[in-house]
Amino acid sequence: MSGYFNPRHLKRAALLLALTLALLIPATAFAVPGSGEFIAHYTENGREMTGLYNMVAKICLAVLIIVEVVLFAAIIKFRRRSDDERPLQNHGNLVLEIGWTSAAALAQIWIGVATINVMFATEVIPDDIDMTVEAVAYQWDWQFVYPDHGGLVHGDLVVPANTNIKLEVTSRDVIHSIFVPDLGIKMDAVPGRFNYWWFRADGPVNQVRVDEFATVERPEREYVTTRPDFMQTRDDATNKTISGLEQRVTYLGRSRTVEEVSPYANYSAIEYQGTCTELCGLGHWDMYFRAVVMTPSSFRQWVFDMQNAVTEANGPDVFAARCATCHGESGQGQGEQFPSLVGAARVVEEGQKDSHIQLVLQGQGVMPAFGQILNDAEVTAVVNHERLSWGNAGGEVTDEDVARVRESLGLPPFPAGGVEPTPTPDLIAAGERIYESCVSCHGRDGQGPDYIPSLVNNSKVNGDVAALAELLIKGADSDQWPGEKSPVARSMTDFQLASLLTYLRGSFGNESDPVQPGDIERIRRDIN
Amino acid sequence: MASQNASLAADSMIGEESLGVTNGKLGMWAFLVMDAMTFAGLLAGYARLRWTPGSDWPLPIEAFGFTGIQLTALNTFILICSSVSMVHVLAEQMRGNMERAKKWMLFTIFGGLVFLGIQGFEWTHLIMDMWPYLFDEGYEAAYSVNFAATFFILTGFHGMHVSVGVIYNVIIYLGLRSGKITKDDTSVVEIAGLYWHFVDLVWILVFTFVYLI
Amino acid sequence: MASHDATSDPNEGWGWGFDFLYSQYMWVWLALLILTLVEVVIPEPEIIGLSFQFSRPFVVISLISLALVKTWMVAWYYMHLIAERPSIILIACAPFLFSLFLTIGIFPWNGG
Amino acid sequence: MEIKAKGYLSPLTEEAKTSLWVYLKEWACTTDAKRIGIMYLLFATFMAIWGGILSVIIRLELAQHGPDLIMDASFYNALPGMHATAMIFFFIIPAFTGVANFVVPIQIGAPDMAFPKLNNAAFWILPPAAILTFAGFFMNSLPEFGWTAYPPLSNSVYSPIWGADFWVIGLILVGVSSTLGAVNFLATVFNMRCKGMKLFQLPLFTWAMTVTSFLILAATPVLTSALLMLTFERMFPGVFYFFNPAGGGDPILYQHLFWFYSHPAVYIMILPGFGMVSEVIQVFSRKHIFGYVLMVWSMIAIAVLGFLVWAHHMFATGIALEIRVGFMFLTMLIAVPTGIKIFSWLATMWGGSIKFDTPMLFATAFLGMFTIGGLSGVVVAAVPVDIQLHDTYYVVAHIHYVLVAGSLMTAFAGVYFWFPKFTGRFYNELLGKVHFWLTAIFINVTFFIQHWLGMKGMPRRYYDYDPSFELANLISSVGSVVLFLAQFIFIANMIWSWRNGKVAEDNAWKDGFTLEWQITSPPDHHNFHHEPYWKPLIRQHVGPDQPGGLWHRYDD
Repeated sequence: MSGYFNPRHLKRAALLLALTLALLIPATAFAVPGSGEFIAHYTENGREMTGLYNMVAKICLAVLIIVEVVLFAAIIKFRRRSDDERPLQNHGNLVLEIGWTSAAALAQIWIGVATINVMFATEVIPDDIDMTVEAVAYQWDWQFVYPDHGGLVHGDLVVPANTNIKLEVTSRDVIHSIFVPDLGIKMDAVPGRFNYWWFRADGPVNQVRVDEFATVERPEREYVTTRPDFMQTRDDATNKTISGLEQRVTYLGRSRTVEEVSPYANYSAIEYQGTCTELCGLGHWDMYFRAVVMTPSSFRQWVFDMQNAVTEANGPDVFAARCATCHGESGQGQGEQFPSLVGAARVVEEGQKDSHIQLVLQGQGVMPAFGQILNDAEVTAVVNHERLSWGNAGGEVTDEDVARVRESLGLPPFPAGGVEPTPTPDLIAAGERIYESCVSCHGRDGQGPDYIPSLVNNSKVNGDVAALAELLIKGADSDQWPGEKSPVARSMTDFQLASLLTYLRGSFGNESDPVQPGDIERIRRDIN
Repeated sequence: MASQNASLAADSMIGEESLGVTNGKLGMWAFLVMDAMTFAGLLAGYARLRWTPGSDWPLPIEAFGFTGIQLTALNTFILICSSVSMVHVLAEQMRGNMERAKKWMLFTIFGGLVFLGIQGFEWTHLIMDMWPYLFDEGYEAAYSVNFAATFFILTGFHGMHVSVGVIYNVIIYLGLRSGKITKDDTSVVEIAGLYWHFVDLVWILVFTFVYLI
Repeated sequence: MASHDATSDPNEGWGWGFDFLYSQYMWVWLALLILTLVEVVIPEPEIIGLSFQFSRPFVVISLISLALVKTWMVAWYYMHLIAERPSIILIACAPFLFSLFLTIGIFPWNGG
Repeated sequence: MEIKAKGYLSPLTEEAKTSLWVYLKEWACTTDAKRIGIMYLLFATFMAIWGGILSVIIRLELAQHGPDLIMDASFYNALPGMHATAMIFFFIIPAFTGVANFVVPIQIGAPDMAFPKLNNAAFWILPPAAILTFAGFFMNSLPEFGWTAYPPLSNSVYSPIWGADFWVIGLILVGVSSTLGAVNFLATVFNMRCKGMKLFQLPLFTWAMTVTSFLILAATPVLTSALLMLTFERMFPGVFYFFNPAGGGDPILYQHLFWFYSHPAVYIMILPGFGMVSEVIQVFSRKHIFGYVLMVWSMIAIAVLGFLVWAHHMFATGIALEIRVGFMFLTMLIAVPTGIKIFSWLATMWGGSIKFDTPMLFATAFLGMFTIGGLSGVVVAAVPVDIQLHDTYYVVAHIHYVLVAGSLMTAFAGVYFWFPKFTGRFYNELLGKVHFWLTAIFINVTFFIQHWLGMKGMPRRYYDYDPSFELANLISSVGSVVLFLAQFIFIANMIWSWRNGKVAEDNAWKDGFTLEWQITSPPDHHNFHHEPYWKPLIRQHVGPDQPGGLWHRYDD
């Protein structure tokens, strides 16, 4: 051994440093700060899985460090110093070999047992399922069916918070896979079978802190995650304190542009990104959807809104979302599989109208059937768009044509189920509960002390709904009511306010018309 | 040439370091392992398709009817006879009775051909009479279409093996007749025999699973 | 012991003589035929005039075991595994083992 | 033109000495395992460049958010599958087969393989298979279902294209080629060992090839049967519905059959590498392998267990909980024999006299980096974690740490190690070291960040992605381009050194102890001039003052 400052040694040290950089830095990043971690934080099950990952990763990291340290020690200590060196031979060491075999086996059994605990905790579907959602995949989008809510069909997964949700996942054509990373949802959608997954999402964590009206103190949730990320992708949903939509999705692929104002901005909700993870053809990368978790009351409101919604079908939009992936943005088609629509006989000939509609409804070969994806108005709009764009002049079809073809093919109407207003007794029951917080002033019978206006036969209560709602939403400081009328309805959902008003207008001898949540939504829109 | 030297050397090197068989025999066994796994894949697929709940699978006994099973039992009998005659080819060759060996070989080939003929008849009958939906969209399948599909792929793949085996045996027969295969070349006949017996062995399994169970 | 040794003297090399072998082949043949007949009768006893039906589990289990016995007989006697070293027997058993893994893994337990 | 070459490279006939054409014909029709091995390696190199180009196109497209390089999503969708097919079936497996063709017969002291003509046939099945597999590129009908080809996406309804049929048939042909090769290896190893070489005296590379051949033999036909069923379903729609639920078929069945092959295929792709690394580490550490018997048994255990774990690729398909528990435990068990191997290599190096030439550098880096791939395998073995990571970039990172940091690096170690034997000349050490450092560093740059992408939820096989993943994808893309370009250093080194390298002695590394180092470099046509014999090595524990195989300590 010559001196330590031999330039050859320096060169070797530099090489070793390079080796260290090449191997050890990414290696240690494997499971320590900087590697990133699961983002499945916003369901109970997701946190269990994240915890399991952290545990397994730590064991693996320990093994990795041992291996790398021994490797580097061997590299440094036993490199050849002279050409005639002859090391001592040994051909094995029984104790050592048995030792590491059993150590490896023990570590694996440890990991295995921990994993099984998590599996049974997260994957066995509990008996107390509160709600079922069917997730139906098709090329290339998702459809979520709500059998508990009159067969409501929607393009986003919208669920109430703190509710046990069972997902029934299936597919109409090829294998897809539903994936919502933040909620820890992943299940293959296999045609011909239902796969099940369940979850209980946290929902908007700070829903009670409405501006200055913070009334209930809730402890901050302890998250299993502690490791900082070296690169942040999205904002952490736990850090937000605003009301309304806490976190919104900023990217939804090409076929869905993210609106300036999210369609869920009116609800107390939180949005996550959902995707497809099983290669399913051309638009595989373009199957984004929103997973929206709402407070239960917002969810009721949303269901009501959806049931009363009238969608206006916009041909170009439907075409861009459903057809452009294959047929091209201007109908030019792609190769032999996806024919051009420009000048195609079916699209331009007057006599082929029905066959055009039939093709859209039933599909053919690679083309999916849209009969259970688009409603009649949308089919009409998209067919007319195809027949009248890009130089085509095929003559228009009407909703009646579509309905007639649908019936002649024996296809069920879409969407299934009807649009029902919320029954008045439900509203009164809900309103009565909400009125409990008004009792201290207005009294149980609507007649409080002298300085509080009576609600019985009150002209405001029985008069214009819009004015009444505005009063409750904005509050008032007027001559008639000195002092301040609290803006009690500011933090209420449409459903809550509608039920409160219905209760007021139907009790204490009042006999005015009930108020539907949809009315409140319109009033709110007018106010803002 | 290298190959000649290599094969000569290979034959001379059989000793305590080898498995005690010729390269050819070992190679044939390895090939049969591979072939067996191909059939295993098909049979395992058959098992899954058949026993998946709600598969609407008919009982083969009823679906094929009496004639199907009995005809196929006869076919099985023919294949087993053909197999035992193959054993006799080898036995006679080892005794040096080349004329008898040739006769047995002919019988073996004949057995294979009869098997193929009966199977061809059966297929025609099934396609034309039992499962008209295969080629005519006007008909509906009475039970799971996979019943016919797995039947065709299993018996068809086996039938392909029988055909290859018949050709193989014909080549051996021509070798015996022309005298290129002498009484010393037992390993050539033995290897052909291995293949032929394997075809028989697989048929026993296919017959059991597809027709009987 | 192995076949190539038999080239010098046809009556040696198999270990037990040809007459015995000859008869053994035929006994195996007979056994195979009888087992085939039994196999045909088990699912459909009416063939020989029996009026009862065997229970389904019995049919399945007995047919599979009979088929395995038959394949074993073909492999053991006709394919001369009886005369081979254990290593060849091991090679021959390998696909059986692996296809067992495959079938068990693929079988639709719990409805697939 | 006169052909001047030594050893097995020299022309066999007088005619071929003067005519390049005849010489090439001689190569094409050769039955010499060494020449076939070299042809395998050349073929594998071409396919590696081809697969590399595909991967670089993929990475360039993903470098930035939004479509930029490829405007056509359908072309992009075909690329990952084509890349995987090229790399797995036409690069890694043939490359290992090539090295083994050259080395295995010599290591066991045989003049050639057991079936030389079959060997040639097995090789010549590959080029037409490659043409069929990639025929879609010439016909503008690329199969867009990835290398897994899950039906129903791959059936005639959703992929009604000829390219897909050719792809399936091409894969069946590759399967036939590799099974024929495996039959050959098994017969060679079991039957053609030289005097004195018992099974448990075999060099570890030969052992690895034996176990690999067994895996190929038992696993590949199952893929063939699945592809046969798929072909029939594609050819006769309306009659065959094996995998199509529209006719009572079961898409999951295909996945079972496919993974029954494709999981053992992972070991087919890594076990020969294990063998090569074992040889390299022994020679460059001047020490015999630590725990030879356990090394062999752990390889056998990996092979057998490898058949029992296939469903861990399907945890998210909805198979029953109990079945998943079973498959998970077996999967985790595989980490035990793999761990044994890693520790045994470390113990072999420990106390040795290690010389860091390029092969040893690759072997060492393999040890360090393959461990990452192995351990991320343990992470994804845990079912709930796997379900979340399934089909995300984490899995991409995992397989590339196993296949690039594993198979590719070991293949480099092997080729550098045996290059003096292949050609009779040394490669250029400086170029080799540059190649090593660029490769080792940029493998990490390319693939490490993909773990993170996967955990953040970026799915695989995406034509375009959430803009928030852009930076990480850019890093990965830059890494992949440099990694790809660095491989041309290797090719240049090989070509240059073949003619101009330093002439190598018979025992090029001086410490080689297996039979290939006892004959000329390059070997003659029949390898051995005299019938070789193998003096049994001492495999038991050796005390400090006892003689120990070839390298006992002189005096200290």
